[in-house]
Amino acid sequence: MTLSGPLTFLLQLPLASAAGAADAFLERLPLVARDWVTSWLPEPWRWLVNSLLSIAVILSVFGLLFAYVTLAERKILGRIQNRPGPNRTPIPFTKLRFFGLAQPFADGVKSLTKEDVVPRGADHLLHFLAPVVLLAFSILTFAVIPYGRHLVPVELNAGVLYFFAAGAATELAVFMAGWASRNKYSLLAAMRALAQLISYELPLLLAWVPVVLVAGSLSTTEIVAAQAGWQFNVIPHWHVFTPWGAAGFAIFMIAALAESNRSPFDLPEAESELIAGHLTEYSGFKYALFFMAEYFGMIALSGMAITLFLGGWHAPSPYVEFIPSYVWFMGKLSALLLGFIWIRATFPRLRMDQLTRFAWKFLVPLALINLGNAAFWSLSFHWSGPFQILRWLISVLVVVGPFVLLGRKLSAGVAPRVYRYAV
Amino acid sequence: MSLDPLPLCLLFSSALFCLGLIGALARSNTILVLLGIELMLNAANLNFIAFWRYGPVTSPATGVMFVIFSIAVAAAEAAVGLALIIAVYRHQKNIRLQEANRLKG
Amino acid sequence: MSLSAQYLWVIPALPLVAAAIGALTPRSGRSLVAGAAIVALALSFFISCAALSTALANPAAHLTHNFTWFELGNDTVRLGWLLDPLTAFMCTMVTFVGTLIFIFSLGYMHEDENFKQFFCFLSLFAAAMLGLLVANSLLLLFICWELVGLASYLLIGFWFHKPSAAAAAKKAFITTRIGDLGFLLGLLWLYDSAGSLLLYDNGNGVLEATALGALGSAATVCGLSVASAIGLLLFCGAVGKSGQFPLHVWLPDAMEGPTPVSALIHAATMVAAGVFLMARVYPLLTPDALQVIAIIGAITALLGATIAVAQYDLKRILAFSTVSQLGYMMLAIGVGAPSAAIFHLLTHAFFKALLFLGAGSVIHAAHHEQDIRQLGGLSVKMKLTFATFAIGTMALVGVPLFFSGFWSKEAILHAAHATAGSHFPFYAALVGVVLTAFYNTRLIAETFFGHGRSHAAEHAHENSAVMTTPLVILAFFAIALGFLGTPVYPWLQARLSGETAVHGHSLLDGVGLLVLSSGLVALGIGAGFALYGRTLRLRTKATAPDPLAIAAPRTHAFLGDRLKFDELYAATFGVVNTFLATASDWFDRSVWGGIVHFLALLGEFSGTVNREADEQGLNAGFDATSEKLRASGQAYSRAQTGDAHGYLRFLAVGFVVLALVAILGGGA
Amino acid sequence: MLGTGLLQGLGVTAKNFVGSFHDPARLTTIEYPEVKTKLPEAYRNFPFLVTENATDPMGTLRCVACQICEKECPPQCIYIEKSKDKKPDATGKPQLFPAVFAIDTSVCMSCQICVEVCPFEAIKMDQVYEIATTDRFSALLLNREQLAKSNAYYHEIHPTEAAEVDARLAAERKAAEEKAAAAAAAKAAAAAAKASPVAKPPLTA
Amino acid sequence: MTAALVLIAVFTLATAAVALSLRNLIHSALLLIASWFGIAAFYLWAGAEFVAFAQVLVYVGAVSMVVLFAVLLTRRSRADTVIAPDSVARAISAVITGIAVFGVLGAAILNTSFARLSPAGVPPLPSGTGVSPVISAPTATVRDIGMQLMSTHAAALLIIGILLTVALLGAVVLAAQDGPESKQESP
Repeated sequence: MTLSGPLTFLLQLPLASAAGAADAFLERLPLVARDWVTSWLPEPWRWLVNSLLSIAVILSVFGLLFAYVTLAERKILGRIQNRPGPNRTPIPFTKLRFFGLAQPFADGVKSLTKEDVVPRGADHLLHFLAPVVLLAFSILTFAVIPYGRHLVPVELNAGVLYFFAAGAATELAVFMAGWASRNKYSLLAAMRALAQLISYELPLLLAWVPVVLVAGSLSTTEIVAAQAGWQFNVIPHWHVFTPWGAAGFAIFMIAALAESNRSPFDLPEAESELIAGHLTEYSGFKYALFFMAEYFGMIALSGMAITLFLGGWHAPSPYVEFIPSYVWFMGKLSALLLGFIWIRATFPRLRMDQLTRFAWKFLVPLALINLGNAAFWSLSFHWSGPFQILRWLISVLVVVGPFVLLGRKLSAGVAPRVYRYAV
Repeated sequence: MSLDPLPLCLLFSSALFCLGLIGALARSNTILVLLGIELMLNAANLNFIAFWRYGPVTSPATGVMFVIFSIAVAAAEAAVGLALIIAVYRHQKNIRLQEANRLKG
Repeated sequence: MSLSAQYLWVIPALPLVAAAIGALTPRSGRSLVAGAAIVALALSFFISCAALSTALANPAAHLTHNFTWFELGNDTVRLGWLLDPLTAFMCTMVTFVGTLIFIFSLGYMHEDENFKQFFCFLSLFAAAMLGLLVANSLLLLFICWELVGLASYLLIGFWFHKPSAAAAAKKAFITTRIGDLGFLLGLLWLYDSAGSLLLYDNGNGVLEATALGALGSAATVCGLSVASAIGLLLFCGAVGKSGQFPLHVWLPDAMEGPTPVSALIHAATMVAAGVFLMARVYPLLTPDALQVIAIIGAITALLGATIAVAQYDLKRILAFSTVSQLGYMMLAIGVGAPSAAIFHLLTHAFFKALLFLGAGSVIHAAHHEQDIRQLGGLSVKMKLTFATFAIGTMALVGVPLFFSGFWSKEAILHAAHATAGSHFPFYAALVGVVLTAFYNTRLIAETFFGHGRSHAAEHAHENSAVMTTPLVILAFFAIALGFLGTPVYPWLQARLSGETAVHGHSLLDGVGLLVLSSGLVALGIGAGFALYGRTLRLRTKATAPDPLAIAAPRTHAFLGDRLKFDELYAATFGVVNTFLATASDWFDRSVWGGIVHFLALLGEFSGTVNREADEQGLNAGFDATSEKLRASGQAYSRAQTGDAHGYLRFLAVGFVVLALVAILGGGA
Repeated sequence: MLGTGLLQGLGVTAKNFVGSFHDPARLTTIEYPEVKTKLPEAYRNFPFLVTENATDPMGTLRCVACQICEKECPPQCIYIEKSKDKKPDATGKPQLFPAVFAIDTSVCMSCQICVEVCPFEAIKMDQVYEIATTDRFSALLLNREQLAKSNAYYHEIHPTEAAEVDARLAAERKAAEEKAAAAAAAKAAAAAAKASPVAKPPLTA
Repeated sequence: MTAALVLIAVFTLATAAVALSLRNLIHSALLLIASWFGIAAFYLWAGAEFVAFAQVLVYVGAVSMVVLFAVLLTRRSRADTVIAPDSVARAISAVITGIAVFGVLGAAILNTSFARLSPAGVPPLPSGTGVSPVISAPTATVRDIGMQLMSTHAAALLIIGILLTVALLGAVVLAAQDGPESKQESP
């Protein structure tokens, strides 16, 4: 690779067309790097090393992301609560603090060196397997997300299905953890967690069905490709910018919050009330593994939300297409993770009955209606002129109407709390 | 013995079928009996896929279609079966299959 | 912006959706329902505008979209949508006036507890009316026609707790139904003779040459040609719906409904449906039929204006004026000027809606006082309402040159004058002009000038903007619309008759008639002023007698009782009907009842015989058989060990044995 | 409508987040070892002994070993041994002084009774809080030398209170001096009256 | 290629066999789930991607949960842990029956010539490329499956939908407790 590549690229920066963007140097940088690494190998072995390389890159990138998301979470929570957050951990053997950027590593070392306590009556094998299974399946889900124009680890025909099939196995791990602990509170908490996971699995699945319906494919790459293009060069054709897409995105994100046990749906492991629920009997590195798997799940679900609704790696406007696609992906991912943290900092935890009622009486009906809405949308794609406005109007009405009505039903009888005996 | 994939697949599926059968016959716990039956169903699905993959060309994806429907039916069967087990348990306080025989002639 | 006829269904569908929303929303969803109704109708208005521009681009064309509804044996029943200038103008008018009246209703019905239902019914009405307008099939038109009748029934009886309102609703429904019976008969006959009910169908529709030719060559019945008979039967429907003599009696009573309803249904749109129908099937009408229509119209015009002279209820006066104006429209159709009729229909829709909304504004302000004897002196207190009401009145009277009513009435008078048939309609129309001017002067004088003659009138005040804004908009159109069809540049008439070129002629061509009618208007106003305007100062009490009653008490009383039409009907049709009902009741009870009783006895006897035979003869054999069956069943049930494992094992072993037999026996 | 409250809540947290960057007044955290809070004046934890002079702490202790505090101390954490000899105190009067004065801070409950009962303003409450040690027994038993702190330090930590105490002490001293002077004058007058020719030198200068 | 099949088969059969012989119900259920994973792997091996993921989603995601809930909802009594005298005999007879069935089936399979069934011109299988399906093998993309579901098999799909709904309702009705305290949700 000579210097002229990047130079000419730099010259044509602002006017990079779609085809140009696909071949831009920065865009191809990861591929170039990979080919450079594998070039010394004999041809028959390259595919294996290529696969291993992608696995290694995914693990290291998302491992680091996990580490820093935990740090960011603590710092942002701190800022929201008017505290500075962790800022003291220095770089080892120095006094350089750098805002506590070494904190995740300190945490890692701490959890590695902690004593691993296993209850006497516990089922040792399952107790050990639970975090491993959870982590394994949450890493598996990373395989089908398109991280960039050329960065799809595995292109599956039924990629979305694969993603959620792998995600479904997390329930198993939760059950194993709760059961193997030989602690009735762990078991009860696992049951609650399972009830929550199963309840929210439904809206989660129903929320992406409209996308598949409109995009006409279960393949993640094709879903991303279906969202290419812009209106007036500023409004991207992302699914989130349609009425059903916006509703689907909201439902998906709410269900994702619940699926990844995040606040305000974090009562499976509500630390302040249930001593971490089904993780009660876990400590040390196993606990850290659970923690890691949950963050991986959160990151993977956000990545899937980006793929399904936020246009995947597409840039929001052709003027900024010169920024490589994987940067856009990571940017959107960070924004969503920030949203997760923000929501955690804001909302109080739901009660168990509120949680299940919210899923079954609110999200599931809305998701079903949204499915019909998407069907209407894809059937009315040829409407034009005044009918285009009518189409939007109907679609928005189908979103807003049920939302308002069901919302009224849901919040009936719930009013701001009145402290009757307080003056 | 040939090493063609089709007979191998069929042998595999019949072995799984017999395992399910043995399990269903030998165990007295109704849940395990049900799981044995699930295994037998799965063995049948294996056959569909094997014939779809290696059998004579029929209309595309018929085998896959069969399996999809079969999985759906199996899911329904499992749900109803386990609900029945719970109902039986509530009735006789255990789930041994050989004790659930009060309706005999 | 253009619109294909294929999508014409959207225009009625939108209010229908709003009606559905209204029906499905709980009572608390007031704003949602009202908002949906108004937004839906406004959207319909925009789409109607698109339809209008499409239709005007090629006014001679009848754009249709037909489809098969269902098939019955060899017959297919087909429905369709039709887009031509007539439909487009009417749709635009209905949606526009309707939207304004919906908005007005927001204010007028604000305190009503059934606010939600009101908007639901209004939307239903609008949907039915628009469906009627876009229909390309007389069958579909008839369906919507009946739906309009239903909505009208619901809305007249909206305050059903008032016995008078309930009775008025019933009366309106039944009276129009009498006309609809004729309509239905006409439809059936037409279907029988033309083989289709589609209006335009690529040359096969009933309004097109083939069918018309077939009808014209059909045999005569009782001295009437088939075409005339069908036309008159269809006219029966229009008589009922448009309140023509002799079925006009329901329309004044319909004023029991809320005022916006009166404005929308009984002035602007629904009653115009009859005129619309006649204009729509105009090609079908023979000269004989037209002659009848013209005479009926003339009688109605005269009758309505005459009765209106002696009424006291504000809305009732307006109702009779509506009857009278509808008579003018029918008259115009009868003398062969359907475009003049539609022109008058459009202008009338605007100024009559304006008048009714103005009346509504007065009534709302005066705490639901409708008696003009109780009002008075409102011109000072309600300036905006007065101004717009006066504009509406002048349009109705036909004050020369500046008001829409003048030009449309002028067109009708010209047509009536030029007709080859009888000149009775023309003279009736001229008398009607005088009377119209007279009673309108009386109305204005009594309501707005002089002293407030009751507590309510003295304490009236102007209404909120939501009610007055529609008035202003309508007043603008009550003036402006007339200039679409002046003799100098009769754009509207040309478009309606399918011409792209406009052939105007100078005003001086018919200046005699122009001057005559202006003079008649002046005469009417002068007489009204002489009789009422001058005596206003003297009358400060509501009990003061009407000047006309002083001048001619018996005539006045007779007019006040609406020429005793209701009594006449009660004494004739009512008595006959009662007798028939009593007779059939007796017939039902004794004759048919006796036969039924006898049959029942017969059945009971045979049942007893049957039972005895069954128990004694057949059952013995069956008992023995079932005993055997039970025994064998018990024997088989022993195999039912209840051991599920056993069954399964039995199955497996059976399979092995069978497979072995198959393998060994088959010789694999 | 459902959700408006949620959005308001998000708004509140976002405001806090942004505010914590540009509005230092929001951040209430003190980064402790580097930065310390200013203690309120009335803050107190363990007693110390006041000395008049920092250069000679043991020589200028106000304490006269009267043992009132030792008796009054509810947990009995004060141990005092009187000196055998006397030395002049602030007013110049010869007084006993504590040969041993020890406070067991692991027992002390910071009740301030010792301070209240001390007639000599000799024991006051301190404001130290970084006194954790690795030795549970001997390092927590503070002896006379560890307890003695100068009056200047007292002024530093409790300025108003110290000023009052000083004023009171000065007044007492002045009263004592005046009394002494008056006594001296009276004695001198008496002496003069008794033996007018011979003038004796006064006892105190 | 064949090696992969054998590996999958051995894994599936082994987990299934162990699962059915264990006394700990939870362990058997979890092992059975592993066995179901093996079956999903077989589908992947055969190129039926969609079915494989559906298998995982349905069996691992749903059926396993139902099984585990059922296990937990039916606590075993003391009597169950004792090996009943008749169970040994039943086990032996079961094994004999199973082996007999397997023998018959196996004999039938081995004695059948499948060569004439196989489509002509199947190229030799490339080896060592993991689980990628053969190029000329029948493919069933998701789109194909969707099209077929909505056209040829639309009626079956509807019936399956009704069946699932009825099964769900039936399961709830069966498992729900009678009486006023029937708050327990069916999983």
